Amino acid sequence: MSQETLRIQKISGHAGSVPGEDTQRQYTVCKLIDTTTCIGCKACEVACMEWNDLPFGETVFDNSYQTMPETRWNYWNLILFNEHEREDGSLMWLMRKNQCMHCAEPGCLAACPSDGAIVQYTNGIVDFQQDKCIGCGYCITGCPFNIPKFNKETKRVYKCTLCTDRVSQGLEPACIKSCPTGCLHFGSKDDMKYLAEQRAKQLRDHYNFPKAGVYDPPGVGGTGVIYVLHDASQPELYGGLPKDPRIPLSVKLWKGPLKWLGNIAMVGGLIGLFAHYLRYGPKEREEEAKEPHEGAQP
Amino acid sequence: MASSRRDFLKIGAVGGTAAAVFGFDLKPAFAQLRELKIERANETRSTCPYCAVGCGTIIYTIGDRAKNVTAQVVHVEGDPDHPTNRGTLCPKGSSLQQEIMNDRRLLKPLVRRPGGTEWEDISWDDAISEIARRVKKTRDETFVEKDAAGHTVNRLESIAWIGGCTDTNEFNYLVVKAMHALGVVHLENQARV
Amino acid sequence: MSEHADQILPHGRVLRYPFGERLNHWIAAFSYIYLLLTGLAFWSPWLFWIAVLMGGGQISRTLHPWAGLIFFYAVARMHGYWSAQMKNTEVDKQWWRSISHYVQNEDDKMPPAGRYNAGQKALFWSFFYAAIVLLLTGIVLWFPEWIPWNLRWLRYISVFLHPVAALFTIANFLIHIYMSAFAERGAFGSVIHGDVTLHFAKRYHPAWYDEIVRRANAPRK
Amino acid sequence: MTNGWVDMKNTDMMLIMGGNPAENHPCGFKWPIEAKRTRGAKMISVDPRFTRTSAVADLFCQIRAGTDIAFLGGVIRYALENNCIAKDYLVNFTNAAFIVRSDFKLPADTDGVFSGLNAATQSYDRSTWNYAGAGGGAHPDSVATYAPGQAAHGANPPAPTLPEKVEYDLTLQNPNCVFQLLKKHYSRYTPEMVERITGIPKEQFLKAAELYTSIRKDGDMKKAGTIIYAVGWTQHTFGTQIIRTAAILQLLLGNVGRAGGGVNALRGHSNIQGATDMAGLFDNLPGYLKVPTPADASLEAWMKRITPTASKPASWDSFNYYSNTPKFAVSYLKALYGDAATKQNSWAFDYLPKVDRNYSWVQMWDDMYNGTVKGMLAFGMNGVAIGPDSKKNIDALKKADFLVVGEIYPDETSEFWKSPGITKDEMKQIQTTVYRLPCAGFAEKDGSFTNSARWVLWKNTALPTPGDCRVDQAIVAQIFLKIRELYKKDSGKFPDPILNLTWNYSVPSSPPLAEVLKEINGKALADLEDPATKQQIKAGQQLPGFAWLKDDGTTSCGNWIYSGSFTEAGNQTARRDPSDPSGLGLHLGWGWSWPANRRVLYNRASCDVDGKPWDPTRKQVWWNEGQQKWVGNDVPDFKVDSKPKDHMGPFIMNPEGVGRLFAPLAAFADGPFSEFYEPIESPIDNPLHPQQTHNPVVKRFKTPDDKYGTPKDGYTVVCTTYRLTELYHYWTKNNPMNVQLVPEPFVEIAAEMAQEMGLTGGEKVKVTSIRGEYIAKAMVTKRIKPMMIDGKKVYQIGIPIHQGYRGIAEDEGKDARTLVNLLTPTVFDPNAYTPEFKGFLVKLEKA
Repeated sequence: MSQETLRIQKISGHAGSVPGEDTQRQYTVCKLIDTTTCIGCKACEVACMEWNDLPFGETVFDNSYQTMPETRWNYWNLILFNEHEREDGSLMWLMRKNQCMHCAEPGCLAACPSDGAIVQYTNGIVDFQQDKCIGCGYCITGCPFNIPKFNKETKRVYKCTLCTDRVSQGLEPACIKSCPTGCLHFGSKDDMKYLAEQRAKQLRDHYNFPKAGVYDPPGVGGTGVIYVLHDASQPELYGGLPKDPRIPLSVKLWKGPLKWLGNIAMVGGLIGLFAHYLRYGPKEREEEAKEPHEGAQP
Repeated sequence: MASSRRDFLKIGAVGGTAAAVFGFDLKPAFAQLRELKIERANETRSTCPYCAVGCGTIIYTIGDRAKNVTAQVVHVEGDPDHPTNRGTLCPKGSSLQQEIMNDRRLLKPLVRRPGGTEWEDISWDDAISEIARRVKKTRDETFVEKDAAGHTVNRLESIAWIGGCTDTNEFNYLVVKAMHALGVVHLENQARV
Repeated sequence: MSEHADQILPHGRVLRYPFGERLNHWIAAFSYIYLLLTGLAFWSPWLFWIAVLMGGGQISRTLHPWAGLIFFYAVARMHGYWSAQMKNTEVDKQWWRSISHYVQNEDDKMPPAGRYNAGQKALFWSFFYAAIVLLLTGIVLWFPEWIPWNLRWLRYISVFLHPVAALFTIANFLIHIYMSAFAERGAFGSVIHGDVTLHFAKRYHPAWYDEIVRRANAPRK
Repeated sequence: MTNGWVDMKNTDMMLIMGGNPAENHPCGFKWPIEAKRTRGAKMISVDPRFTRTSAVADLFCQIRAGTDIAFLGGVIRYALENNCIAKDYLVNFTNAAFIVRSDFKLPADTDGVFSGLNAATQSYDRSTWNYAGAGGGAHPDSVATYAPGQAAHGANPPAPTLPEKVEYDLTLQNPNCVFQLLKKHYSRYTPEMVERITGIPKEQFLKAAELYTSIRKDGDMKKAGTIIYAVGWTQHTFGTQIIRTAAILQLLLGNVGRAGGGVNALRGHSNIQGATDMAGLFDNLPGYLKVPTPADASLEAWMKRITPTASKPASWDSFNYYSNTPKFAVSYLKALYGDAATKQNSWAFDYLPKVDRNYSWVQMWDDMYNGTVKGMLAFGMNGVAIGPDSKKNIDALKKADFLVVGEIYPDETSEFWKSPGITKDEMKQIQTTVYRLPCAGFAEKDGSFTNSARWVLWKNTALPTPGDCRVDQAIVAQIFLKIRELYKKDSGKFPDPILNLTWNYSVPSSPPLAEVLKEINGKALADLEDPATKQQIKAGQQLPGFAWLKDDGTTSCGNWIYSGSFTEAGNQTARRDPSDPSGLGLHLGWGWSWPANRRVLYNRASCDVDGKPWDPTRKQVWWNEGQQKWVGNDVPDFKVDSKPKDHMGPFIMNPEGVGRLFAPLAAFADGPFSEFYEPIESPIDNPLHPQQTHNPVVKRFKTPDDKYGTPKDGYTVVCTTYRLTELYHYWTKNNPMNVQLVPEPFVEIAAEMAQEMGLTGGEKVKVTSIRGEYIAKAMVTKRIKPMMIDGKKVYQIGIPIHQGYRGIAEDEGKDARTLVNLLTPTVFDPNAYTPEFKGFLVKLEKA
């Protein structure tokens, strides 16, 4: 277990240095999701549920093949279905597996105040540690992808772990393994990037998708989950995939300038007041206050 | 007073808190990696019972097959060596663990008597013996040895067998063998529909 | 005998805060201090140990909003007690213009303050409005799971405004503590015992003192 | 499948029709995707609605359910017109050059039917469907077809025979040669006609036809295309003929026998391929031997009828592998009856039940409804839910004496007596005794499954059965042994086969399945020697393969095509060598594939006449001049020492040795070529020949439950049924994870239609056919569009089949607890007897 400290490069709400930062050779893992070969079979959904022993949750029919409107605390992996008509009138049925993107610069981790509740391993996995989660939900606000979900009973937040238990034992994540068509692929970020670009090129050159491309948004430092899209210029078509996701500005301001300003103000205020006391002292000396009072006596 | 283990843990917790007061949280502030749930589970190679792709599966059961253990399936995943599915499974295959460990499973023989409105319990011996008697009675009453034209037909038209989609080859063979011996001709299978 | 404000008490003292107001003040104070400590724990990793000290992050997170409700309740009560007395007057404007004298303890050069000087009024209104902001943003932060994705801007605003408002109250709070516990001898006792000496009244709130004295000397009915 | 799942990665072009593999075979579908990714292959999806398969296809055509023959006929016409055919393949490997009797008439000349129709009996006299030639009489027809209804109780008329020496014209110019007839027949399937029938706009159809036939542009043989289908084709009253059309197209394009080619049926269940192989169907014996009829008075008569002799151009050679039929049949009888099967009693031939009428699925329920069938044993088979016309099945069960259900979950069939709508009082009237026996799940028993690619794969037992459950083979064995005991004790009708059946398993009350597989594989009953190789097999040893089978009672074999699956070397189906040196996805060391472990059928056709592969980059088998034999990466599906110059046909199971563009005589009940007919319930008259709308040999049933709707009765909407990938048949409705994925039943409706009805997604809708009604929530979608059919606007809807009245959601009262198959009609294909679940008529209203 002690080895694991060396595998952590970022810790939420943590004062001081991070034990594993820059101490390990880095092997960044990455999921490649090729939406152009996804058939929306939901094998990944079930594999996720089954492997992580996630309990049953009620669902209702919602005029769609989609299991539920969005991921839940006990449903970390959801395929989003969207019907889209192209300009030539042909129909596309876009399916996108939605789960934690494992951002290189995770908004959840930035927003989290609890020491060690969210960590990022050197392999890029962003992992929630529920025993340290205090249930504030700031991660929900910090995430530009609407991923962390709150459990009202335990008052803690849950999301895809990228199967850290499997990956740490040398296995691929459960969703990746299950994927029947191979639209999910797992490996190093560099390799996945290469495969994704190759596929996008094939789609552009050979399959009549001139705008095909790879989704690896730089706004969050790139992600540990990248997509191949038929039309990379319109990621919104795929169930509202943000075109340029970033950590929300207010979270950045809050965790950045405001924090420094506030700290300076608070410390400065304390020092100022103390200095004032030294310089001017109380408004009234003790002896002054003890002088016999004049004036009305009832 | 002997300090129980529980007390010891409490003391530990208090100590931890006390230390934290001074800014030293003794609990390491790093991730507790979840353990692999199949780490010591037993692997059995099987085939998915659903569609005809015939995906290889690995069934993980707890217990090391020691005599004193009743195996429980904790996980099922694809067999990566299998040339067809190469470890993948569809949403049905991925939920096989629940197909096996399912509290809706039928666990005892039941009978519904003529005019009955509820199931009744029946022992295996009684069930098998009753079924065998009924088959014999029906066979003896309706067996056709010769047709109208006088050809030997030796067939039994009054009993039907319908076989399921997940019967093994061997089971199918046994059934066909036994049914042909009885003379059954209404012999059908999911394969037809 | 029931207490009422500005009641002249024996031994040269005057009742500044009846029991209800004192109690309310301390409800506000303790809830605020709890909020401040747990809030600071959430504010900075360097202070997260406070949450551990306060019973752990989970408990702190759970109780913080409830304490917030109590605090807001107390502030609302204060508004009921004191808002009428907190109206800005012409004297207050002069007071602000003379603030540098006040800071240098040259209180004799200050315009005569009433029951509350302009600084106290500012404190009052600061806490009042900040409490409203803290309440509204706090509710959003309390139940993040209830905010649908398309209303996420509510959360974005809240995570920023909540600490801003809190910092604002902290600034006021520091001055308030400093003034009451260190700068003005006797002020602290007023929220414990409720009374102040007439000297204190005259020294810090001359207009109020005049008012009390005038009323005390008025012919009894 | 002629090929295999992994083989699909070798393809250049896929036509996926009558199937939705992305939905129903996701893990197999990885190989079509692989072909797209690694070879740049193209995929065409033709379906009544835009499916999960269509979502990843390169071209989608929305077709009216049941009009596939028109579409494929149109593609055949396009290929012929545009010279996208494999000329050499056609001349040498198919019967294109064979000359057909001059009295044979095509539907174009005979009012929409082939020559020989007897309208009164609704059957064909098929004697004109024959080749011209000399020496007739040598070959009796090998395939009987069983008409529904009661048996004729008479001798079969003498079967017409194929000529021994067939006339032919290698220039393909003779107007009566198969090629010219084919051309003439399909010339009527013009793009305009295709549009009128299928609803696919002409331009769209031409795009599809051009794309698919592009692999054979100007006859270039490098590329291969595959056709992939499933029950969307079979579940029609002309299902077999749709597949025939696909086969004709594939032969025309020279795609059969080739890596990445073939006609590939995707079977929907784990072991219905094996169930068919093992003759779980009334009309077969194991290994596709035809059951004896009453007219087969002796073993010899039966053998003479079902053993073909070669029929071919005189200068060609034909292996005619079915000439070995007697060896298979006698070995099977020896497996069944052991020492009781002797030469004197014709190997216990009389023990076999004789069949001369239809006992298939729909007929069986009709027979139960009419009182013939009194008892039913249903093991893992939910007959009520499966339908068609579930109400008729429920009504039939009410009339039965007893029903034995072996299941692992509560199902609709075992609880037919408390199906929705039956009151307590009505329940008391139902006199059926129902036994429900708890069986074992797949993980609790071993045994082998045969997948769609004919791979026989052994599985192991992972855990014991829970509670009081017993493994299925134990239950059947115990019932059988009990019956045998009763027959031993008191006499009864014809006890001989029961008493003499071999049952020599080490645990008779629960036969170990490995021992059963050994019996299926077969063993030597006497010492044998191969005269050519001098290889010897001692009595009692397992046979290495079916080539060793004998018709003299010295071998026993439960199923000849499985001979080789459990040899002296052990259980071949449990082999786990994943290697694939050729890279063609053959995996000869993984499990075992029938026949003889070959993975692609007819693979001799992957080479030209001289024995050289059409595509040198995908070498399956080839003629090795040095060794003077056929060698290769796959097991050659051919006589290994037959020299190319001997011109032996690659389709060794046909007496002609070649592929049948024209299927002579009784191969099919309804025509030697395929002809488009409308489904029994269709919104329009057949545009090809309005006077002959339906398949002329399809019969309807006559009980009060058998009703058939027409547009005149208000049933104007075409309805089709299908499965979803999230659920498996009527099974996973007991599995919370799967129920969570699809919590409620639904009906897919075109957005335009919903708008007309004032219906929004999620509202309940009632679908009514003349037989019953079904209520579920509406899924309003753009993925189904209204269609113009012969100038008429027609809507299609689709209903997934998975829900019923017992399941998690059903038990919680979350749906209407109705079965989709309350809607479906009781008619079936005249060849395969598969019911028409696809393309019937309904009407819709808000519920």
